[in-house]
Amino acid sequence: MKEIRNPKAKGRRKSETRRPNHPAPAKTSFSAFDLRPSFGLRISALGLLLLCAFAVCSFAEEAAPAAGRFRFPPPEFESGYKLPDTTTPPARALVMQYVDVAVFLGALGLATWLTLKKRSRRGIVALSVFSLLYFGFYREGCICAIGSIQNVALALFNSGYTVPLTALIFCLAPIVFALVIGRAFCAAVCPHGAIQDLVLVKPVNIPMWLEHALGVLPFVFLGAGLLFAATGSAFLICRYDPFAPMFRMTGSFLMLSIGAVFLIVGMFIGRPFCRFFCPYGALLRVASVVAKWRVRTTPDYCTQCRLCEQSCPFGALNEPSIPATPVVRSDERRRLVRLFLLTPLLVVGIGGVGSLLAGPAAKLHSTVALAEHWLHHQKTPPEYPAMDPDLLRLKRADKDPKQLVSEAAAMRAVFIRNGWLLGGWIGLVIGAKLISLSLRRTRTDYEPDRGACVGCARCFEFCPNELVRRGLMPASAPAPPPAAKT
Amino acid sequence: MDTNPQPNPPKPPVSRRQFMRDGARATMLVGVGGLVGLLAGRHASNGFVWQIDPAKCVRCGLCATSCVLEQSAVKCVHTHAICGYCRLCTAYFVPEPNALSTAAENQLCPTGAIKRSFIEDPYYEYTIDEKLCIGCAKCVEGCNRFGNGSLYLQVRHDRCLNCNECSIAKVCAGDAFRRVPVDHPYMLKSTTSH
Amino acid sequence: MNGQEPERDVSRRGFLKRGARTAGALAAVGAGLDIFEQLAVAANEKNANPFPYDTGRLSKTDPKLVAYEETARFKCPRGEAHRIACGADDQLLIAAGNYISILSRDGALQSEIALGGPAQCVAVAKDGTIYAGARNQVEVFDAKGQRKASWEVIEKRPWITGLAVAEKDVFAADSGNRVVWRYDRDGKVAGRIGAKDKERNIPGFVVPSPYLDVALHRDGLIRVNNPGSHLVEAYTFDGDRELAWGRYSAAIDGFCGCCNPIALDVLPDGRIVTCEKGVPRVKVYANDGAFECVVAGAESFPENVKANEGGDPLRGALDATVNSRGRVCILDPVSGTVRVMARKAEAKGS
Amino acid sequence: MSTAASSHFVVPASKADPRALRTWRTASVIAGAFCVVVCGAMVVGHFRLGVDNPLKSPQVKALKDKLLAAPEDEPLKRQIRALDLQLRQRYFHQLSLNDAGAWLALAGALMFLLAAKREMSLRKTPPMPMPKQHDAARTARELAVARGAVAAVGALVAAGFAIIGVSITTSVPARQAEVEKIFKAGAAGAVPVVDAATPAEMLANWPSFRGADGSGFTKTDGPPTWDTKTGAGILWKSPVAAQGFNSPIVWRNRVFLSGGDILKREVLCFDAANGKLLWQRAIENVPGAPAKVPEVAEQCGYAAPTMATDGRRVYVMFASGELAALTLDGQPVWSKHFGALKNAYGHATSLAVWQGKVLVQLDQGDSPQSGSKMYAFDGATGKIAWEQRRPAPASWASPIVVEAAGKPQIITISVPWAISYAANDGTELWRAREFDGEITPSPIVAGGFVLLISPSNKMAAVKPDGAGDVSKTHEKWAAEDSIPDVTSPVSNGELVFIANTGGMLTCYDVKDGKKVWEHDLNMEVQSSPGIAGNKLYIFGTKGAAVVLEAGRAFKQLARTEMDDKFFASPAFAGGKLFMRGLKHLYCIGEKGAAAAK
Repeated sequence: MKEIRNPKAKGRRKSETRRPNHPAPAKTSFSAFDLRPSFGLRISALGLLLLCAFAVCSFAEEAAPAAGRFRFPPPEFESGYKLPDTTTPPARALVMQYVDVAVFLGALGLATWLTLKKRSRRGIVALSVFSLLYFGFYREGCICAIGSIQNVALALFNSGYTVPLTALIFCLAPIVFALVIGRAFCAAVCPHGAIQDLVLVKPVNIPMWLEHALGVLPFVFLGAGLLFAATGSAFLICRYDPFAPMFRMTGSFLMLSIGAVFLIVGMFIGRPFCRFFCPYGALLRVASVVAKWRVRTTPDYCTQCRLCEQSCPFGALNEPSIPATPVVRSDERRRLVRLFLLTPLLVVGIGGVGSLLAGPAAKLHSTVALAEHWLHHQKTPPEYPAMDPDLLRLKRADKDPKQLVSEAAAMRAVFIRNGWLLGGWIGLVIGAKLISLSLRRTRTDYEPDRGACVGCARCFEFCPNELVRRGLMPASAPAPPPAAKT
Repeated sequence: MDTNPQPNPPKPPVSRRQFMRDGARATMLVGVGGLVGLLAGRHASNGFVWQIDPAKCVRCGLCATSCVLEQSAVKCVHTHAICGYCRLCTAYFVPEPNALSTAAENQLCPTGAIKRSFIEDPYYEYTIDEKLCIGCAKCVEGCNRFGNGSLYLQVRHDRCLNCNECSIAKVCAGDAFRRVPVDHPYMLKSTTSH
Repeated sequence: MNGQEPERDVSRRGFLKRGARTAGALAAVGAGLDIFEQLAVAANEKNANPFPYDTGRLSKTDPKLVAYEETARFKCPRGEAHRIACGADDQLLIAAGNYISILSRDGALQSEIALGGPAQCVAVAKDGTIYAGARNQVEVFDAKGQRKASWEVIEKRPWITGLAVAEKDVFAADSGNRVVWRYDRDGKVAGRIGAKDKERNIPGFVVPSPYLDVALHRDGLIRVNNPGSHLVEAYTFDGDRELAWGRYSAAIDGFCGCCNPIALDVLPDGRIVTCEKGVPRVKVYANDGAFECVVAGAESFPENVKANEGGDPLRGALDATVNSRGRVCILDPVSGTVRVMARKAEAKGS
Repeated sequence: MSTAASSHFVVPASKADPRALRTWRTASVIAGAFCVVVCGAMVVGHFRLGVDNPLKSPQVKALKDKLLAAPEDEPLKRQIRALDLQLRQRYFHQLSLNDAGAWLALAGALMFLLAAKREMSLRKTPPMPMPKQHDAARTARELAVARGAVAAVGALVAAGFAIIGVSITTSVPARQAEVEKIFKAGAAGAVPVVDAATPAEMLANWPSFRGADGSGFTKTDGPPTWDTKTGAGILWKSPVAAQGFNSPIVWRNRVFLSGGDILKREVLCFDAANGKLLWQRAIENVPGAPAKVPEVAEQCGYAAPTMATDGRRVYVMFASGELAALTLDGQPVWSKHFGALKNAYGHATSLAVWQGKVLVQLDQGDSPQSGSKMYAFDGATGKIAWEQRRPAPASWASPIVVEAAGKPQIITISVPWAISYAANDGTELWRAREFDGEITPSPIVAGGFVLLISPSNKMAAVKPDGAGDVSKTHEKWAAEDSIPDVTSPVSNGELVFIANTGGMLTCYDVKDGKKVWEHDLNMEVQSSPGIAGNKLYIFGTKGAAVVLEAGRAFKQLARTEMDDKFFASPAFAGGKLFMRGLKHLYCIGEKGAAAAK
């Protein structure tokens, strides 16, 4: 099966120089190990040829300088040998991007309908499986709405970058939906949410304080991700996406293991990534707080049976509020005023600490990293021949070090500003969280939290009134709501 | 539901909270609208894919190890039109070959992905078996150092996942990766370009 | 029913504990392994090229073999230099960019002749006539730089890369057509030397890249490099192949890489100076091809070793010319310099 | 499940079929174990490949090195071949294992999930929650703990930032000033090679408006006299088809000038020896050019700025906003467009060059805040080498580049500041405030002073060795008589001559600004005078040409009326004088002198 690279094995001996070799037997034996079957993508020879010619022509047009430099021609062959063309397997067709967008918008609409109108958990599960297969395993988690916010941020701050249409729509459509009807995207369109929702086997409640404390992290991640993207340094959100490597079924060991840990934890704790890390979830959470329509567990009145509260694996069901005594109320008011006063201090304070981060954070930017590298090696001139990536990089820096360093310095100044922004943002989030934990809300029913509810439709199946509506339970069965007695 | 003994409580007039919510929603919608307006000029209906500019590639070898794919999406390609068809191909043979034969000790490619076949005296053709190529650029270095540079690296789009952030581009020593339009996804060398 | 409850409870708890333990263990193992891997990688190959093309051995020359040393170095006035030639009074003529730059023997720019296209090579006759090779023609200028004539090559893919002038003849090495053209001084083609011809026992030039060069030897023959065959060949003016020597070897006495030597010139005593690319080195061979000494090894051209960053390997190859005092003037287009090399003893004397 | 929750619920016992339950549980355990085994195998494989990659095998390398030492060793070769085969097989085998492993793990995980979910659903019985005991105090306590936790996370994040920020430092400076310091310290890398003529060559030619240093002065003696009628002394004259007020520049044997109107803007090159038009090249297809050519006021026209050359390329600018570089043979190198320029009379400031950089003083608008800039473009590429904002409205004087106070300076005048920039990087060296009106006379350097003219008002001599605002400290003298409003002064280093529009020629001593003499020439002068050796040349708008001795007493050497109108300034090169009239380009000199050259 495998051929030893040995000339003698083929009976070829000396005087290679005089006597032509027989064409070496094709060494295709390893094709048995070919990893990514090409799926028979070769269309037709003609198509490929045309494409080749087209690519060559167009690049010749673009790359050839005005002077018209010609390359040295190959020898003329007497044997009638024809030069083979360079194959160019095409990239994914442009049309497919519109298909993606259409499927995406369709799935969003369907998810909306399923949560708000049809109120079907079964439908949501089916759509989740579809989204997981399409956006997850087929599209390999890229492009996803979560990452697309970085493309938009980069386009906003870098006029040289054009944001692909797909990224723009993937980024904005779920936000618009969230503003109108809540997190339909999280419910069943996002492959990241879908995979976590589907692996949930045995939900465990986590204490409220932990839920709220960890709930700060997505906002930190969001702020950091956007600022690094806007400066063109790195797409952190993509780099530390735990599920994309799983969808691709290959990737760095670290990210694959982190993804596995998320899934294993997700068997017990509902959607750990969505709730405690996802930056896009943070954005949608804010948007859905002000949504026009919302998911309601009961289609009618609340029997206060608490079945829904128990059914929600994400701790997203709020219980009715307890009327407070005047003493308590005035205490709460005072606390609220204090927190309102504290928030600007938090913004400035954490902002200041954030600006300290500018130095290390700037290192993620390629220009700064190169300048740093150059400054570090300033005393030692590059060795020749430069072979190592580091030395080759240094050679690139050596072309115009002054410009490089001054660009890097400018970038570092940007990062100082960004450090303030990031810290300020975190301060703001902490302040807002504290305030929201001190606000008194008047609620008479058990109802899903506007921000936290991802619309998974689990609670519907538990609500007695919903069962009545669907005719699964006799109408007389649910008792009128028991008076809440203290 | 008609049998519900308790009538629904009458809807309260728009509360302060509701008003704030409507206001915030309107603001955010306007914000999103503004964002669309701002980016309308900056979006590209055309998609983009990653590609290596062969003029900037410095053959640092990181393409082979930095791709998210286990076997890199970057492969060596060959523009035969600028190949010298050398008998002693420095992309095929190690710098100091023992003999000009196809024996393992003479071959440069770690995976044996280059095929050498005789055409006519004194010319030999070299082709890349992409299934075996790992994109290590050893041959590219050999060809550029001594020869015409007809071998060079390209991102192969039948393999590339087109990640939002290319992990090779992040480490590329020559800063050679760039986004190119989907309908011109390759930067091939040709007889007229350089 | 009642009896089952504790068992169920235990199993559930057991399940949770198992799960949590597995997750924790996996996470720990994963993180540990990753750190271990990174450490291992960091220790073994500190950001090294994982697949280096190793020519380290070739980039060092045995200092005992180096018989020349640098006596002067000056800047080449223009970029994209190709060939250098030596004129009367040891003037240096450099074909670079679209120009022939004429430098005095100490490197001061004296004048420049503009060509229509990129200048590939240059040669000077004893009477001062300057012959400049553009890609598909030989342009003739008088000593003052006035254009006298332009000889177009009629064959279909000309690429003139080397020129030599004899008393009555001009030889133009045409890499594109793999021949050396013999012109008379009026531009009439008088011969086509070196084309593959079985009857005359001429194997033909193998020219993978445009570096065919020609030089006039005092024995009355021309010397032409045959880079793809790693040979230096001698032809009569009539095109008879008289002599060929050279062999492939990465070692110092041979010609390295796919196609070397790429340039040659003749010392006053008849020995031959050759230039190589890839491992940039300039060496001297006896008339019969015996290796004599090194003029400059790879370590003298640090920038040239990995030069082709612009993606065009057809730039940057060395060329050398010999002046009347036997000094070898090496043109390194990558660093844009001309180095004047003298034999070590002479250099000390001067 | 937390104990708190279970205390609220009464969970009835499971009614599931124990056999089905057991089946699913077994299935899930098996599937889970399978997953763990597969993943474990993949992890092991991954690390084997990562740490001990067969393609990077040190054994093969060692063996190959051995072969280099012993090239004839056949067993060694066989050994290499066998090892090579084995390693490649191992590599590809591992890859295919990983691929298969991923699918197996996926399938196993799927099985496990289905079984585990099924097991759970079989166990699940409808919960029967009890009505919740509302406990306001407990809720308040929980909220308080939550607030504490959020605050703690905030504190942790801030602490993390602080630790990272303090412990990881970067050597990249945060301010441009520090960048300067790094590069001033001399630790910087190689000085970039300048592809440009040497200063000596520049001085020998006439590369820009009023010569290399913008002084209008050359040491080589000029032609003594010429006769318009007989043509004696006029070596050649060539018609200039293109209109423009710019002055000719000279490089070796070529004379360049530009001209243009709204239809076409072009560069003309003449043979300095015989006046033959060598080439003529229109500046077209300029990137960034507006769709319509910007209109320019007639006062200055399209081609008032004089060209410049660094001996490698010629540079041209037009009032309509184009800046272009051509080779000396007229091949376009690069071009760019500044857009329509805000200038009431039309942009007229000439270009300057220094070490391969083109210097463009682009003053425009009505106020000092209207976006005026000083640019230096890399001559070879057209890339901006540096740029500086200028607090200046539109002006018409040209910048000069001189070596003064030990460093190359670019000296510019506008309202209200005269500003000097370091030629290498554009940092401001000093500025002086005293200028008002429509600044048109350009500065010159003479006798260690920069002579700066405020039109029709005063001429000030400023020492160019200050820093910051030097208005009060470095002005040594000022003269106020017969100050021109258009033409620039000229000096031989000892005396400075100014000619105002009315034709009053005044001579001052450079040392102290004392008036030496004055004389009314009876002609309208808009062309700046020039000095070659000891001769002073003045050309009038009506065609008068006067040659004087550049000395302490007025002495007219020649005067001739030419059939032309002169607005440009004379250029001197190789003992010849080149003068552009509205109709012709003249070369004036002695035939013998030219031949001797």
